[in-house]
Amino acid sequence: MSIFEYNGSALIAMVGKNCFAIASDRRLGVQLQTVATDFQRIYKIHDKLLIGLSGLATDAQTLYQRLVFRHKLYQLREERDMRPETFASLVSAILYEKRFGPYFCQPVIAGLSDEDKPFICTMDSIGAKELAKDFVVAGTASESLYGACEAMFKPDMEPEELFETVSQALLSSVDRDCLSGWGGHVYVVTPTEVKERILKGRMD
Amino acid sequence: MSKSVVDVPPKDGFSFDLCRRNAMLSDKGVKPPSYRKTGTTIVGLIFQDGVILGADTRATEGPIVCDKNCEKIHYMAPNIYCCGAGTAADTEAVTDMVSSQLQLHRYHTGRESRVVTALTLLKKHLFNYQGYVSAALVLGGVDITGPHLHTIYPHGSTDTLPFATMGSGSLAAMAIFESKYREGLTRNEGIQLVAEAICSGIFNDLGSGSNVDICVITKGHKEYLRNHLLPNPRTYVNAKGYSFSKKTEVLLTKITPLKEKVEVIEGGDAMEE
Amino acid sequence: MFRNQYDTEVTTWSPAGRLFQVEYAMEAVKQGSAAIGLRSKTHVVLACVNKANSELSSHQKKIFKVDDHIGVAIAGLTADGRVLSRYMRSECINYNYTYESPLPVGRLVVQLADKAQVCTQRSWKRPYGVGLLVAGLDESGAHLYYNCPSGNYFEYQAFAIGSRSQAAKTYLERRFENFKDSSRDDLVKDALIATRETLQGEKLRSSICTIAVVGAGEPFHILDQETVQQLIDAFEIVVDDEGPASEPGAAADEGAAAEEGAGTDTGAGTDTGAGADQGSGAAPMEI
Amino acid sequence: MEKMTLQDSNQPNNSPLLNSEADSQRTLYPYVTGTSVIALKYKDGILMAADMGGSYGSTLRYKCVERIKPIGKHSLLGASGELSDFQELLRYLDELILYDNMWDDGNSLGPKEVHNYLTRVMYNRRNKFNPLWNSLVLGGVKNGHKYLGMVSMIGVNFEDNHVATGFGNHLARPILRDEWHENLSFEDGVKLLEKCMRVLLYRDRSAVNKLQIAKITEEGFTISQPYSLKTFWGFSAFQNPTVGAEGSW
Amino acid sequence: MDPMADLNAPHSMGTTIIGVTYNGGVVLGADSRTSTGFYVANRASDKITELTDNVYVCRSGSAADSQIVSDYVRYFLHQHTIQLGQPATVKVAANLIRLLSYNNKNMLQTGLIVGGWDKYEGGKIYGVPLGGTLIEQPFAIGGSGSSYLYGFFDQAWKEGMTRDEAEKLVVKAVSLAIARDGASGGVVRTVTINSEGVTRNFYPGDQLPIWHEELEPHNSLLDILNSSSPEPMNIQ
Amino acid sequence: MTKQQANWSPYDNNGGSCVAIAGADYCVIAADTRMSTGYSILTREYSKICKLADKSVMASSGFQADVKALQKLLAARHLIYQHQHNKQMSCPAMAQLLSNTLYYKRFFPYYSFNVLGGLDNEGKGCVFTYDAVGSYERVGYSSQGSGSTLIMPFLDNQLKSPSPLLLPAQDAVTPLSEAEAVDLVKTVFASATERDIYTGDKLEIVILNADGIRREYMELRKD
Repeated sequence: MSIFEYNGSALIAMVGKNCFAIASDRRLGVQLQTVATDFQRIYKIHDKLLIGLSGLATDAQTLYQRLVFRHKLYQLREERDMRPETFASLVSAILYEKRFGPYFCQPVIAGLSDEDKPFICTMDSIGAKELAKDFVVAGTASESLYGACEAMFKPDMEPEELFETVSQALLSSVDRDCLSGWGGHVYVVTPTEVKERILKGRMD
Repeated sequence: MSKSVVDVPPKDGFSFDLCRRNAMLSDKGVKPPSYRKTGTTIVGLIFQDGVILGADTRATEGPIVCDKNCEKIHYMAPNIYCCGAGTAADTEAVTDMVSSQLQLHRYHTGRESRVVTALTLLKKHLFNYQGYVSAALVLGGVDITGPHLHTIYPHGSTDTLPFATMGSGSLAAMAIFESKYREGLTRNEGIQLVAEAICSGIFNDLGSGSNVDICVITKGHKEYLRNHLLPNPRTYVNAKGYSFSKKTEVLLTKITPLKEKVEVIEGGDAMEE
Repeated sequence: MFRNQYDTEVTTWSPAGRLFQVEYAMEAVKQGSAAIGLRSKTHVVLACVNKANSELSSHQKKIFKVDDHIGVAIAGLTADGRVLSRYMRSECINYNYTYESPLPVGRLVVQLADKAQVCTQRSWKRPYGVGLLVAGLDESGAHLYYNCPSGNYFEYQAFAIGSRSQAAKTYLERRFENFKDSSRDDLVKDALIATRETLQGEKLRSSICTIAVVGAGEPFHILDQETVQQLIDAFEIVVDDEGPASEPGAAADEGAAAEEGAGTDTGAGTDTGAGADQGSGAAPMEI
Repeated sequence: MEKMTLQDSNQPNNSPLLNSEADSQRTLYPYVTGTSVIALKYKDGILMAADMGGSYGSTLRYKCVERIKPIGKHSLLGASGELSDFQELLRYLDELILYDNMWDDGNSLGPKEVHNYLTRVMYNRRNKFNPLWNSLVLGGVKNGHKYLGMVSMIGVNFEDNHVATGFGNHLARPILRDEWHENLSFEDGVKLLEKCMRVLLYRDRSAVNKLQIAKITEEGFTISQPYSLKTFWGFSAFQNPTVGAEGSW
Repeated sequence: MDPMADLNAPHSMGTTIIGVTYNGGVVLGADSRTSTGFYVANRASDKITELTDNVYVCRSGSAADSQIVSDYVRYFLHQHTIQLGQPATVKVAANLIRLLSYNNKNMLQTGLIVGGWDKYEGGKIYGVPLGGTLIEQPFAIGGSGSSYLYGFFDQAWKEGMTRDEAEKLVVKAVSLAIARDGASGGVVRTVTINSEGVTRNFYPGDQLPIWHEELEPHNSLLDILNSSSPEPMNIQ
Repeated sequence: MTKQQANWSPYDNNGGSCVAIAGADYCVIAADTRMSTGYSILTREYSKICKLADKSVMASSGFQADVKALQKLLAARHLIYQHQHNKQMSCPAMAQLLSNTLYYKRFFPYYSFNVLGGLDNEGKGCVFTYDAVGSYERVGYSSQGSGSTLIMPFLDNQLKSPSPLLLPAQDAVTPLSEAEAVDLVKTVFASATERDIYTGDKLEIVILNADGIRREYMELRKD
């Protein structure tokens, strides 16, 4: 077993027209046993920047705390929010610092930059950034998510269509992954609002 | 809580505080994670006025392509670029690190960086980590002493060659170089040959794929041809697109308008005034 | 045939150098209803007469597909024939498994003959009581072989075995020279006529005969009854019309056939000889 | 319920079944080995090239080993890997061909049949955990059909317009995929093979500069005399690599 | 069987390196093949490295280790030269190499041959094999190819050769090793050091002597076919 | 002398993906034609699809030598069946035979991942999906091989079949028309090829319906 499979997770971020969506499943497991069914994997850094952390939940939470801390320091010093690109570099640096003893955690970062351009990014557990223009995925269901997104993604989707696509991709993928599931948690962020929705999915 | 845990940016080097825990986990039979690799074909050659570097754009994680269009030709200095193969994070970090050192060095000396300097910095770092930082690099650039092309292996050994290849597609690319390279290529011939070698890696090595990136460096000038060739378009897109037969069921919706936030800030400003 | 003191053991020789048990086995072939085979360069046709044991029973199957390129028609003990054809099938399957190509007909025939021969040399065994006409196609062309219980095998241009096969043989001997270049349909027609010869006046109907064809581009298959009946109907009319007129010509053919018989049949000169011998009633064991 | 996926068979040695190395007869690792064989279809038939080296570890111990052999009238066999196993295989094939000829009935085993036979032999030996340590290339022409196939040590087999074993798969096939076409003349075919062999000579540590090229057509096969290829070392950067940057390598 | 299996192996120089003294100096020789596993990563590498103007070193073993050792030694020697105001002696160079090799013997996989000329002792060759033993020798051979050469050197080496003889001996020896050792190959490089300075020589792979079972190279089989009898290929 | 080559494994993974979709009166079976080992391509034109009987077609990925042996064994068994029964084996019968054949090698399995598609006795499409040791199930659609995890979710999404636990039992066949099914297959393969390095080169589609058998090809990415 890989340590990434200990808790199970599925994360996805997708770009639409001037908006983006980020979604995760809600299961927290200890291997095949389900422990929680409303687990939060997506965290808010600031209003237009969200980060999803897949992998070992304990590392994810620790990492999140460190990131929040660093972001707050930045806010104090700079009196502004971090740009998503900057934040991605920060996450990458923090992860690479532990190159030989990594956090077992693969982040997905999604945000709107100053000009309301969507930005999504994922990296592996040691901080190799992957900047994509369409979608990024992570977690135990990542292969399924890749397949689903490749088939479903269309460029320049409106928020509602984007929501539907992300939700369908997420739900059909976690159904083929026994370590993630129990519905989904979707954030759609447009320049004007954040829409957070909880999806109903299979409960097994 | 010790102060080093909630840290300010680290001074330098790696942090090893999770190593013991992770070692314990792997003793218990938990497999260590695999990292994102750039399976990769990277090449470089020297032509009559300088150096041409080339790379494919696929990044893989095991058998899965995780990035179809990544950048593998890294900036080192205005006159020096470096292609990286191996663990993506390592190539990224090591080139970033050295390029900032070179920048500082340029500020310090006010002179153009030399390729050997970059080479020495890179090999020193890699040798220090005895191959554990797994970056295989092709370093090319033009400096005061002329064009230079080097390969650097993860263990820190280096070679100087007129044409070089690295990565999992290095054999496929080398086959092209060995049968077609000659001295004194013109710029166009050079680009053509590099593209051919990269394509050979793309089409014959499963670890390499997607597009061809090329970087041409000549005396006092460089040209980064991002996605010089796009030989692998998607072969089929459904004309109609797919609809979803069943809509997703939403249990709960929460909407946070962002306008308010802006107002709050404005309010704050007002108060200050 | 008569009973004597030398015919109780298959391994006992008679002073005249004969193995009576084996000859008896070949008698069994003659008891069986007739089977006929004839070939052109590209096709082989097998035909047989179906004879039911009783009014109440159906007839036994006498033509077996061995592989896409090989089939057999049997006369004699059908049970033995069945066993042997199963053996041939498995040989073909095995060969195909190893080489992904069809087993050459000649080789299968030799293997089959070797198998039959073993039974003529073991005191505890009984020779197979069945004669097989093996029709097949391989890279050297179309082939028709006759395997008999003694372990002998012969290649033929055309041949008939079983009861009242003499009449068919006479017909075939008269016509065989044309076969080499005849078309598939003519070959089938000749097979039907030859079959009719063995019926001795009984009317040829699809219900009492089976026809099978193998040839270039045509895997071995048994023609269904309807097709056969149509063919019969077609040529019965023609023959009725032409019958008397063609008779003299046919007689002339016969003469020519008798003269050239031994010489012309390419690659099977001796075989024709043997066929002739058998026709004259001698034991075909001399070869 | 759990489905068998066998995805972890990369580590088959965990199973006691697969770990019985006590039996001493089998080739556990190769001793005297030959390196790549390359072959391609050309206009009239098949061309095959192999060098004549027999390596013993990293020693180039033998330089006169013929690794291309005719099999029957229609086929050529090239082998890389353990040479003793190749010789054993040739013995099987000799017997097979002799037996085939003995029928004298106008039928003969063509390249396809021999290739299939080899596949069965290799696969059966791997099933017994006693592999023949070879990669084989089989080419031939029969009845106007050109045939070119490959079998690996564990029985993986396929046909293609050009094949290469060992290092050839990495170094020669990229060139072949680029430059091969249906209507190669004999001259172009030989030149293409030589181009590949030269690259192998530069880049494969166990290659030896002494090779043979064999051809087989409808008319029969010919195997060339052993010969050597000219190599090029004249790049000025080869003469003095560190010029202009002393201290680099 | 997969030749790619160890492409990620540390990149090492299965090598042939030779150092020989003659009556006025020393000749160093080496092949030019660097391999990773069975792949030749560099077919024209330079394994004879300058330490100072009058001292060179031949490297074998792990490429990274030997490079780092010679880098450090060159650096030390440069300092040493500046401090002393005169060229370092061969002995000093050899000793520095010994020092590094010995003190890091568990980390380093490299065997080196130091050769050079100084005004005190003339031409000298020192061998520093794995582990860091320092041995002064009239001639030294090293690398994987050296096992094919012991007998040859026992037979062919003689005291007090001329420069030409020494150079010929080195080229012959390296080419012999190239012929038999799969880990050695490519070109032969020699460096001659004596009181007059340093001469580098380059013998390309296609101009080396032809040994047992080797043949005169041709451009193509087609040339042979065209030049010889009308019979196209000798039919067997 | 290096001993590293001694690590001999009786298995290899030659990659590739297979998909089968059953419809009311058709069945679509598809696979790519790439055969690879490790990071190198052995050939770009190797058909993974094998016609076992008139109305059953198997697509297999995994270890090619095992797949080939399995195909040959089934072909031989089917010949014997034909000799004995004088008819073609039906697809469900072939499915059971395949399962038995795989389970027979339970402790030295065929490293092959199969989908069997065909038409059943009523002319309805049927798909059977297997694991390497013979556990099998009749489904409406399935995918196997290196890209199966990428393909399956989208098939689920588009073709979701009724739960097998429902009573009365419902047909697993998909509601799509034949042309739509072929189109879907092309889409999923184009998608899988984008992300799975072992899938690519060419897509071979076999369509079985009342009229017989038809083949189609489509180019895929070659990198």
